Amino acid sequence: MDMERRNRPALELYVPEPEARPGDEVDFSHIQVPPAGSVPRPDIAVSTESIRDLPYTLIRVLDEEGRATGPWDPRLDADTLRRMLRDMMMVRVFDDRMYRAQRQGKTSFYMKATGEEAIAVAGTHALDREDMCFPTYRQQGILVARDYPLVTMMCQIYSNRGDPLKGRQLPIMYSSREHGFFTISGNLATQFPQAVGWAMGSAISGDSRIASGYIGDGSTAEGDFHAACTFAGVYRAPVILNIVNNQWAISTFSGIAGGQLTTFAARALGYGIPGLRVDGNDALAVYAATRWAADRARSDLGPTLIEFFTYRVEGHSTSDDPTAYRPKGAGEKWPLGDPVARLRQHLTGLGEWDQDRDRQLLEQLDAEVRAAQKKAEKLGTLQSDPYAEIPTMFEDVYAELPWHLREQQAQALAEWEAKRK
Amino acid sequence: MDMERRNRPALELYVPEPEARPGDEVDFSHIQVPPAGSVPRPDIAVSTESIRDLPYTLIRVLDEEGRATGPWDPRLDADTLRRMLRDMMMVRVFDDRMYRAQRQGKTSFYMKATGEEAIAVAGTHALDREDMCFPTYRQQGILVARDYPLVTMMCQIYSNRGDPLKGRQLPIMYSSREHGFFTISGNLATQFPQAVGWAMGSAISGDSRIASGYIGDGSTAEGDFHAACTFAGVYRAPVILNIVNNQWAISTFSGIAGGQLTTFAARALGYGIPGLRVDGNDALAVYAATRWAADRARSDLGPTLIEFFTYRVEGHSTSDDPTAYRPKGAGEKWPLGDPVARLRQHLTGLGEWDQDRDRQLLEQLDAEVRAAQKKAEKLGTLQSDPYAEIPTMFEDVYAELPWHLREQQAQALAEWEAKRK
Amino acid sequence: MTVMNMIQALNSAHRVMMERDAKTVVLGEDVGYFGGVFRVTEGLQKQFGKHRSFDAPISENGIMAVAIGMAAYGLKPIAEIQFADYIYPGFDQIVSEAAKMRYRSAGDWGLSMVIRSPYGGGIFGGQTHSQSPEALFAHVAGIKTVIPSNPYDAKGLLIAAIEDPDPVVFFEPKRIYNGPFDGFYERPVTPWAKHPAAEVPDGHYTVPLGKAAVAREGQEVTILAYGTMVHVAIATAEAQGIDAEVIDLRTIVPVDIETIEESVKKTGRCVVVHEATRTAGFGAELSALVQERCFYHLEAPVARVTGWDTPYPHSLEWAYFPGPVRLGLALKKTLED
Amino acid sequence: MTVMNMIQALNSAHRVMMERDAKTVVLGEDVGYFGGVFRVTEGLQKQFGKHRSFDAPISENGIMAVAIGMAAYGLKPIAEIQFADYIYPGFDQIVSEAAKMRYRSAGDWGLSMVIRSPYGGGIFGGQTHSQSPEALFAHVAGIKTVIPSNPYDAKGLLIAAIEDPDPVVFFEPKRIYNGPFDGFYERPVTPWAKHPAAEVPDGHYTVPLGKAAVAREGQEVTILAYGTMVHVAIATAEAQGIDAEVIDLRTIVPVDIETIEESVKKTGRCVVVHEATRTAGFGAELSALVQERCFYHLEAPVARVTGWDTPYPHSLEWAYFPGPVRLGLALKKTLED
Ligand SMILES: Cc1ncc(C[n+]2csc(CCOP(=O)(O)OP(=O)(O)O)c2C)c(N)n1
Ligand SMILES: Cc1ncc(C[n+]2csc(CCOP(=O)(O)OP(=O)(O)O)c2C)c(N)n1
Ligand SMILES: [Mg+2]
Ligand SMILES: [Mg+2]
Repeated sequence: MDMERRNRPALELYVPEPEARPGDEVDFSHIQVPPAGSVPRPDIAVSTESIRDLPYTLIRVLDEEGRATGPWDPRLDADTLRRMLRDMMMVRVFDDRMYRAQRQGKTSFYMKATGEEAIAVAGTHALDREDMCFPTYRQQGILVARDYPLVTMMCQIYSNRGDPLKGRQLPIMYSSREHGFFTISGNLATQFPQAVGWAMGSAISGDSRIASGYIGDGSTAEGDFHAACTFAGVYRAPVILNIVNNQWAISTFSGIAGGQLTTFAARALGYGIPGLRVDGNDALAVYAATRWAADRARSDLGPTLIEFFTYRVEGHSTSDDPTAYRPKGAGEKWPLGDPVARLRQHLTGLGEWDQDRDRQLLEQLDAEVRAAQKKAEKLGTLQSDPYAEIPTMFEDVYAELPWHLREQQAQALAEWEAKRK
Repeated sequence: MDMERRNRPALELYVPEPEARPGDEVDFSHIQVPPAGSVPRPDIAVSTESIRDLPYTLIRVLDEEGRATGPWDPRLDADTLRRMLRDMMMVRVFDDRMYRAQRQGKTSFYMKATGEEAIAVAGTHALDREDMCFPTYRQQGILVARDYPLVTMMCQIYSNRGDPLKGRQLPIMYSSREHGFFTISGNLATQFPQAVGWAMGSAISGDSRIASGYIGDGSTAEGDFHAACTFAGVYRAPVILNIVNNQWAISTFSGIAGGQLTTFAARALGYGIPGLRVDGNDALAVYAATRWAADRARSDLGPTLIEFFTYRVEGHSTSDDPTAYRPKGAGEKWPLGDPVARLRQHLTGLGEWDQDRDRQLLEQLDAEVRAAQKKAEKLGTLQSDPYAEIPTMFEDVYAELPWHLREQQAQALAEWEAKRK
Repeated sequence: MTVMNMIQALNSAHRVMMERDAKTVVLGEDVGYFGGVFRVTEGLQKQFGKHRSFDAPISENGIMAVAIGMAAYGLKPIAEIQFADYIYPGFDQIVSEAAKMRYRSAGDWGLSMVIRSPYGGGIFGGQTHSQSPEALFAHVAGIKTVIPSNPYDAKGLLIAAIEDPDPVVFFEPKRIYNGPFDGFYERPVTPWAKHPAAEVPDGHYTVPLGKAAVAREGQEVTILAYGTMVHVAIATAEAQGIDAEVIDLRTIVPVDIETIEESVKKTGRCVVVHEATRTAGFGAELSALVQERCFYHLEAPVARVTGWDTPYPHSLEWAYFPGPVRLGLALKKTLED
Repeated sequence: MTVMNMIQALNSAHRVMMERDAKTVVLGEDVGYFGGVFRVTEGLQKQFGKHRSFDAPISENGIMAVAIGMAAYGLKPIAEIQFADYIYPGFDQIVSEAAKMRYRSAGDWGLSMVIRSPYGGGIFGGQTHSQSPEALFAHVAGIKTVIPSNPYDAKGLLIAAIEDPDPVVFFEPKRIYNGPFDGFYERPVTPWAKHPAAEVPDGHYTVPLGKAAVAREGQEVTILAYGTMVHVAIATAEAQGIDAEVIDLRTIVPVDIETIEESVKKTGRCVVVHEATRTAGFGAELSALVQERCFYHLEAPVARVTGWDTPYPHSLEWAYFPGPVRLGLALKKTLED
């Protein structure tokens, strides 16, 4: 150790901590909420250099009274607004029902999107029906917005004989090419650069469809996030890169992903692409930002990174109990409110909605979900009567069965026979 | 295809291109060079938010006449400056000699750092001797600045019996714990987050040593870059993250890594850490920026990302011919000049250097290198008499030889015997 | 001695080593405040502080890389990968860096570090919470790979791994965290409490790496197994009344060739069993080794009982899992041949 | 017919397919303007445009991911990994995504894509330009792995791989790009020109995946080989005057089990040879398969001749490489046993 060294101070490791832990008061005092309508809306052809401040703001349309205000107001007609409200409510009803089904032992696993419904639903309505989405497990709202059959969703969740995925995937890992809903991977973040590749494919082919990728705040730390942003920027891929910042990754708060240092939208600056930061609980802001990004993509102006600022109101999944690592009731105190309530308030203020219609809708959704559940359960549940076509287990590994899978298929069948005896 | 779709314009893939290709005139007109001394030097405890413009500037100390100017002038004494000049010249002499040795068939491979000598050399002099460097293959200047024996470098290059790495590594993949020079990996970028881990280890241990990691512009696209920046930011690791932007990655220009979209220093913004952009051909600017970052790290203020803006004057390696993908003579026209010439001019301007001393030094360095080469070649070259201790091939895979490696070792020896017959 | 399940035994190994050696640090996704999704690192942050046990960003690549950096610094990191299915983003750092560091630096930087990860199926985790990728690590020179099958071994092996001077990949069969699952999935779950290997010393001890255990003695046939499959092997032998010798490999690289050879030369027959996909699995290596070294003792071909060459399906879990029926059929055939 | 070396044959395969099918696109590090560090993609950008053949950022992970995305879109990407040693950062996308996409989407997204990579040693590339990681891919269900040994096969197999509906990993033994290296490194280099397999049709043809070739007929012993080792095997047999049958596997997954079985049942002896490290290499799978299926025909244990379980050392290249001496000793022993 040289002389100089001895006078150097001892270093210390810094490990970020959230504002509150179990036993503490819920504390959202650090959350800054700029007024709705305060952020300018640039032209889509704007130079990236001139909007370097956007990632540090928060694009909001609905004010505290539920009025739409400012340049980002997408001026949607009442039917579209009602449809969005309906889809968001449907996601919530569906989630509650399936959560309960898991608790009843009917399947192995479930994940809710409570508090985040606006992101998938309003985002999807801002896209064309033929655009391709690369969702995570918390964008069931896309399927709902694109009229995917509830029964089929449930069959997937139950891994029963109606499951289009043949019992292969964990519950909620849906897939539907027809609905522009890319097969969900259990591996986080992998689909984010795939969305970029799909969009590049569209551009290479002179197509007009764009792609929309999703990633969680925690998952932005994966190398895949970096690959997605790098390739999207370099090739001006027609893609929307959505970060759903719900501030938690299982038990880990977003500070461990860098959330205390700057915004996630600011990541865009390093790639020289536009970055928007949006109130994710404001369906109109979600719609407007998505539309802006989609218009850019369609005009060959390249990708947009959007951070949707929201809060994971419930546990990470049915395997998780959030009171082990954060104060109880944090979700209810989230300063950006509830996305369903806010859109409802907006429609009501417009005179396009009221308590009666709301009650009616809720009853109707509940009935729809119950009916679907009954149908789905007739096709089995994981608990009672799961998907069990042994030969299909060997299909789709390759387009055609090679000899070794044919042999194994025969062996598996023989084994199943032996088991019956 | 819905109605709306048909009216959508056809997309097109954008693929970036450099300003000039073989046959074109060299074109550096897009390079903006702000005057030396024009960038303010913030206090090391500055808040990251208040220096978000730094990544878009260019920190320069030496002006066109070689005078040091502005707040980043490190005010070094003449001995230090002369030492830096000597080391940079040594790297160049050494490179030329070893390049030639490869061309003579004495070894398999070599890589020069021509035009980039200031970065490794001045950067190292701004660190403590005990700080740990995680270099790429273009920072041989660190070893020179830390008095690593030239003969040993050459023995490594020749893979001869004097090679401390026992013939295991490709030429120039040096390693010396004693010199704080981390073992170079043939895999790009991997060492960048390792530097962060080392720095975290130092902080965990209450040590005072810091780490310095290096990466090329092209390699910033790897996931490792993202991991390094994320972890460094989150845990405030005492590390300097150096990007050597020499604008080429083998045949690929930096636009393919995102260099047309923004600066590499701007990547820092996404991680909420300070980002500096520095004239890499200005030894004083390199020194000053490194010192600023080192002081931050030592004060537990966390990491700094530094982009050193420079130009790869020669081929990527002995396997490369740059005239296949860029105009001839691009290196000589590089607007930020030659780092050796600029430091020489500075010292001359101070009255601390002159042509005679320069000629003398050059002769002396040349003699040193020739003498070292003679010594090294006595210990063999890859061509004539490479390292060939078969039993050592099995050592250091693990700390101790497990049974299967012992068996294989015996087999290899028997085989060698059989070959002799 | 305390009765522990595997989670408790692994937790105890951490505590013992963190108390003995301030250089031991723990990192991984959700391992800090919360103590890990399987609770293996529970209470460590509280006891040893945030700088000794902390949550990491969701970057298996970064976790591996900074663990390597810490080990290069001189610490002894224990890095958790939340599920073995998620180790691949960190594969490059393990294969290209951790495995080769001592070699390429000619001994300057040996890396003493442990990569822990819950692994294997049997919990209805679907294709991304069930994988057994041990063969991928076995093929890479420079790392050791360990797979315990019970609480006693789990603690002793983990301590040995932490003390080992080389990088160790430590796979924990998650299906047996809470009880010795033997593949008879219709039967009620048994806890570890009733198993002799659940008696675990509270303090420091090691189970050496590279040494197999004879989990059951027998004369008719040798079953080579590790992890969950050890219990399946024993239960199958018992259910079928076969006098099988079950070898619990415990470490697959370096594998305990002496114990294997001795047993197979005695029995003349060998069945290899693992949960991973069959093709180029570690069973192939075992089969090759056995026939290379015991060729003239073998009375039947070495049989492999494995998972199928497909992803691990969710609802068809038990049709995929190499349970007592599959193993039983193979044993019968091997004994008849 | 034109005389081509392997680089030219591979280049020709690209051209033929890019001309026939506008969906075929090429990406990778340095593959665009420059045409690849080994020149395999030379001239493609000029002929087919920047959007059909382009340089990628140095991110093997990103290259794999966007290739997957393109294939999901409906294109047929051919992605180059500059050296197989650098494929690991993209390993997760290959293993967790490409390999499982058709399965997990129940056929909605099959990925027709090729991952090409120069591989193997023999060029003094040191430990990071010499690796043979085929076993790591063979273990992963859902991908096919192909390794050609000569220009004719290289072109025919690459075209078949491009037309295949599944992801194919295509390893090109770089030591034989310019000539059929047989392991006698002291002898002068021979170009492909003199080899019959250098006669390559200019147009479209395929060599089917999953079909081995009998590279040399023989009666005494079967040598299973692929890539460079095919030439080593033939030369060794000839040098030693051994009547060996040399099987060039060409595809290792799915492997051509019929051809293997037929040959081994005929000869009764088998030696497996590859350049990759030994433990859990693909040789183990071959050894296991052969003894499982030909047990009663075997007169000697199946022997493995491989690279050592160490990184590939720079100056000790020929002590590492499994050349004629190592193979010769193994053949002798197998014939004596
Ligand atoms: C590659 C990988 N690593 C780890 C996991 C385990 N895991 C599943 S969800 C999750 C947290 C994800 O958090 P975030 O990205 O914020 O998404 P959110 O759940 O909040 O929507 C983790 C660590 C995984 N599925 N894949
Ligand atoms: C992981 C990995 N991918 C690819 C390569 C091949 N390769 C070696 S150097 C190089 C270019 C690196 O460019 P840059 O990072 O700009 O560094 P520079 O050579 O300019 O210093 C490439 C692609 C590699 N060594 N490692
Ligand atoms: Mg989250
Ligand atoms: Mg470069």
